[in-house]
Amino acid sequence: MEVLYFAWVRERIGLPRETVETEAKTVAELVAELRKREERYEAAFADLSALRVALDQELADFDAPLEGVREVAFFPPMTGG
Amino acid sequence: MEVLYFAWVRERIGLPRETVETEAKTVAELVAELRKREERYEAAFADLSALRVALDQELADFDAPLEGVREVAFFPPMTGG
Amino acid sequence: MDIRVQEQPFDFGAEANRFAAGHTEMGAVVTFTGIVRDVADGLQSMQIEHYPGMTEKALEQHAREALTRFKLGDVLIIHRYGVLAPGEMIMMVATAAPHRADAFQAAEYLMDYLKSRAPFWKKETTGDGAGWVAAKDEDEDALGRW
Amino acid sequence: MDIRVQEQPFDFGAEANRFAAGHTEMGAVVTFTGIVRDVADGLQSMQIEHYPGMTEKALEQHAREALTRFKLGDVLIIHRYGVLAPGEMIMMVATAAPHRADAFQAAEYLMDYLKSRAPFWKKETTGDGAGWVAAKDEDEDALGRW
Repeated sequence: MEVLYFAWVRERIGLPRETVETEAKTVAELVAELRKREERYEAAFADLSALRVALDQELADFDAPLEGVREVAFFPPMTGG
Repeated sequence: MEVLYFAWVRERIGLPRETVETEAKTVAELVAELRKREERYEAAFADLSALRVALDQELADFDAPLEGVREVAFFPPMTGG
Repeated sequence: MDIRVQEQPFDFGAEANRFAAGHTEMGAVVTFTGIVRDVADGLQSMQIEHYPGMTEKALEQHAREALTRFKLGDVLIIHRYGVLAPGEMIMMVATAAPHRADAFQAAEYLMDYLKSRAPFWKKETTGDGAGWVAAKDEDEDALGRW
Repeated sequence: MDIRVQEQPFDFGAEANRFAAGHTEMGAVVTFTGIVRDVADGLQSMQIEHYPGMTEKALEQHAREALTRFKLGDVLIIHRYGVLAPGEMIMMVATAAPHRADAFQAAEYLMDYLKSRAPFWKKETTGDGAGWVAAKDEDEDALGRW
């Protein structure tokens, strides 16, 4: 599964994307796995209310299922316009 | 007193402006005087609800006083923009 | 504040660029442009009559009122009179503000007042002849929100 | 419908003119332009990051939704990414409609969605360093009206 990071999430984790092998069934389970990895992931995912997630380039919720998903992206609230 | 006509009011009366000698105290009195003049004035002022009036280039009501006013204009509802 | 009542055409894009470039402290610029629309599919021309003197005064009054009501940096209004062909631009307003809500609201406010309170009258000529455009109730009603 | 996500600058006036000229059956054209604002009086640059692929999809979705919700003839969206200087234009939207209410509402709708639902993130660099721009509650709240 491709996992992408943007804005300060990318900066905290230190890379823009990576391939992750996971059995996680939901976004929340994937986040829990990532947080256990290293301090930088723990720092990036500490406050989920400050994060947004997209599955295959569509905004989704943290309890959304990952079945069939190829691309997960984590980022802060958007500031376009 | 200068009296100006615009749009179909101008067309019905047949002139864009004229100087009127009057003792009328209000717009309504002036309109009553003009209506008595000729058929074309009667036709132009037949339906006051379809008319607007400006006194010295400011929108006003038909019961507004004419004292001190130099320029009266009659026209249909505006259609700018 | 820049207000122009003129017979000759104006270059919408050039005016919009000049207006926007003048305000680096403003984050939001909104423009509105009115175009002669071929409604009945047979419009030959539109004639716009106005009240010289009062027109400029009324536009200036409404522009000043907009600057008072909204947090605005600047206002531009250009309105043409005379004979226009379908597709030609009748008028434009532009507003610059620190934030988008003020820029949008001020432009809508100016348009609502321009429609019903600035002394312009439109006459359309089609194959069937010429007729004055009637004022719309919805334009009068739109003023109620301000 | 014309949607562009690009690094290079665009000519707001030229785009506005081209957009307006393409629609003689539309009486109303509204544009919004966002400009890099020197808020703290010390902004050196603004960096805009985006999510290639998702950005285009999200903008297209919102443009299609606007065409469904409002009586609209056309929509244009241009949004830049990369490093911008104060005074540079970040983005523009333009809407064309038979009547002004639809053109205004569609432009406001698009801006509200662009602000909080299109995957762009802004980082400001001042003399004190660089920081990500925080999303505003009022921008999230603005979506409530649609």
